[in-house]
Amino acid sequence: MRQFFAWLFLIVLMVFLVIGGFEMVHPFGEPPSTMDQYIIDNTQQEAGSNNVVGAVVFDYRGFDTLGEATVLFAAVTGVLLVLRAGKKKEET
Amino acid sequence: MSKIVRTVANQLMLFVLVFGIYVIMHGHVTPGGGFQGGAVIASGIVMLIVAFGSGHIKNSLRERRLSVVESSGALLFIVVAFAGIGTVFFYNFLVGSRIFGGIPPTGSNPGDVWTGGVIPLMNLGVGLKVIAGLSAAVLALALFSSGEEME
Amino acid sequence: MATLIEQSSILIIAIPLLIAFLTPLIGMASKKARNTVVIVGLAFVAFLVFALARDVILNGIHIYTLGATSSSLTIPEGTMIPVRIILEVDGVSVFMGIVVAIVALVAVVYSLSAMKEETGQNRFYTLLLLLIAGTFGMVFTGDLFNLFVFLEIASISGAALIAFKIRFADSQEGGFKYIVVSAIASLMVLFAISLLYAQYNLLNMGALAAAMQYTMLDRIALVILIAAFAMKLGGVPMHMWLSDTYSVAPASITVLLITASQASMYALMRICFILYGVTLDLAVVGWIIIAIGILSMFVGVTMAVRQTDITRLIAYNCVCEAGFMLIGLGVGLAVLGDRTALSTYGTTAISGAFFHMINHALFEGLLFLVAGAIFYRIGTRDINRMGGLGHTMKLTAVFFLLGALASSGLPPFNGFASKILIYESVYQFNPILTIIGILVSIITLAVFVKAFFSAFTGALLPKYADIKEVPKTMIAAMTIFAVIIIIFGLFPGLIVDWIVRPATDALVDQASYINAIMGAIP
Amino acid sequence: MAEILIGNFPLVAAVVLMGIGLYILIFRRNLIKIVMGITILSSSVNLFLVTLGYRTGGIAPIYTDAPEGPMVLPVVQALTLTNIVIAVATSALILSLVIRIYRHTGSLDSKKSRRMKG
Repeated sequence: MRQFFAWLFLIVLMVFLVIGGFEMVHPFGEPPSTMDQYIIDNTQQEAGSNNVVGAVVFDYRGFDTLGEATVLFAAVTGVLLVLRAGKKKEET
Repeated sequence: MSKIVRTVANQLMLFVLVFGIYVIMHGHVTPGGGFQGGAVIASGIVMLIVAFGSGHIKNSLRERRLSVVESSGALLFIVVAFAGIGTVFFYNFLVGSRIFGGIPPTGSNPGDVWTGGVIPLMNLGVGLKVIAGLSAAVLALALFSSGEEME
Repeated sequence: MATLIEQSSILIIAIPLLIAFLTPLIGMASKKARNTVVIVGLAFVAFLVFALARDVILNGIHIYTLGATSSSLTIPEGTMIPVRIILEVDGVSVFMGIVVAIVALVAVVYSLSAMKEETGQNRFYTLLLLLIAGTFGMVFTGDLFNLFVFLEIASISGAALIAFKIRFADSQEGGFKYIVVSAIASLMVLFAISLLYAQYNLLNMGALAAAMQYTMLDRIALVILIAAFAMKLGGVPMHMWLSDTYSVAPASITVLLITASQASMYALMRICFILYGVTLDLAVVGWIIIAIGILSMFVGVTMAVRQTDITRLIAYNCVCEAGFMLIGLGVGLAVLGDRTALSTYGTTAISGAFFHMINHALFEGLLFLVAGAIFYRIGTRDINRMGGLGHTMKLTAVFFLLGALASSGLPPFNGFASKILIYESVYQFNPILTIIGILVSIITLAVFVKAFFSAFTGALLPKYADIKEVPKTMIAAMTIFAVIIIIFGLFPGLIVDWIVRPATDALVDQASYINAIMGAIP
Repeated sequence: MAEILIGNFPLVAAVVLMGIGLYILIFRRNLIKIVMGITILSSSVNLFLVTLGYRTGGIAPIYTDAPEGPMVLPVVQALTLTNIVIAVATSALILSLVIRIYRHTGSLDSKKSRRMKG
């Protein structure tokens, strides 16, 4: 019974996404681009960088990258924390 | 692993390092950047772990040092971001200055490393962070599953 | 001072991050220096939050454009839309900021002695700071993708901290559940963000709100966002993970996880009220949120009755209390388009929900800290194996009673003040909701009274005869919460006027949120 | 219908990947497979994001020796980069937790290694 409902949920979700997505997302290859076109046009003056993606990553959306670096930092710290050798003997 | 594998891995590591550093430091001119270059070098370290065994690598790459490198990479990144706070946090204050200050001509051009303002510095910081972080994580996982533990 | 306030919204996020990156280096040198840096840094952040709150409440929305030539330059020349990441701090954000700042300070003070015996403390404090920075980032940002990134920071550091006590297998299981749920929820959020980006080529919330057409795709995105954030805040039917994780995490972390959940609730409100606003099919969406709230109340309280583990009992009570806030917000959302209904009872319902949010963080935090203190001394969480603890741990017993009474909504504690606001406003919307709420409160009281009597009263068990009161810093942390609970209970009017009312006004005022970004452009 | 499918092939691929990921998350009990499910789900979102930014005949948004042509949208690529790193971080943390759980319980089946219920 649970399986049946899970399948139903999955299929309904997929149909929903396919219909909603294909009918409504802009035609493939012609995205709306006010923000992106501004960045493409102005990167070289504002950020002095030839690599537009690099300029977006480190200048226009640099704060996201700081967050992303923090996520990696947190995950590595977390891995080392979880896999640390506890001084006390495990007692489970 | 056998001696052949270890020797080849030893030789290859040099090229991996050179390529990784190239990708990191040309992040603002060509495809690439700190994350990508860092991942390249970290995968080189994973190659060494596979070839030599995690116990052997542990002696040369101590967790403490990796932590220091990782923290300093992250600190370099956030300090460069803080340095712009005279104007606004994350302001690209080096564009037009002496350090990485070149402004490339508009449109298609051959590319110049001495451009980008703070972007190369941030790439460097992120690169250091990713190298140390990913190697520390992989090393910890490898050591733990082979029964040894980090310090 | 003026410059400090101008920069404060970014400093509040960046200083915890900076200290977090420094902590491993300082911690290698000296433990004491590390603890001092963490406490002083967080105290400075708390000071900045209060200064910023005062400024925002007096002078209106605070804007900070990252990386632009001037922090107020939201829209660069030559275009009509914001390009860079913008931090937008309004009344709701500073309200949440105050909650996080208080709770973060208390959690760190509590950790100082509770974690003294554990290994891996450097990493513990690093992750603690990252969790705090992630929560601050979530409530201060005005950019959807930035919200996603900070959501991830909070979930990853939270999951690692839940698994902190590696000698118990339960902790790892709790951490695993938390990270799986968070990963799925945040991927759903990202998918919804990409649906919005696909149509409008925007990521800024204010600009998106101005451009919102409420097409079919927007509705799909809204459904996905509501589901994802309801999952993150532990609303029924996605509450399964909550009791498993809250019960196994160290007590100081659980307190912070509550604020992280509330940050998810903040994001839910931000999306419903500001991003979609009156374009929404208000009654339907409002009733969806009310339904999640009612279910949470029922399931939370019935599951709490069955629990014998004290932290699981409190965790289910958390689910139940989250239901109250969701009902208050849902009623506010349902009447958002109707000006008269909004002014007669809609804003009161939202105010009640906000007030309950800060109260919830305080009294649930106090209860979890008490449970952590008991676990610290006797090493078990099973109520049936406790008994007579009130004889030796007098203060802890008092704190538990205080938290329990506040949670059940008895006067004169703060829970009563916020619940009465919710009751009286929701009654005008639909009386049945109020009746359900009062019923649930009574059952909550019964649950806590039972737990209190079996744990703290009765004859002192011989094996606990030499149990002492917990260390001073833990008592200090609990005292801070207790004092704030009593103050809020005695002077609810002041708190509502100072911070709750501005938050409510900011939440229902979509136009000024958009204007702060888009300037004079209509 | 067929034209829509062919014209939007990358979107179809993204939705199929999403279906596979959700299927794994719902029906599989092995902890490692749950990690794989999350990674696949994340890849599907990445694919969707990159697809959104494509312009017909577009070139990579890098001015160094750039050929003629419109540039594809750079912001989605930056978002994808961020999400890739986040996915790596998440899976590293989950895997370390799975290793710990395996040490404690000796099983990777989520039903057998599960201790807390209700």
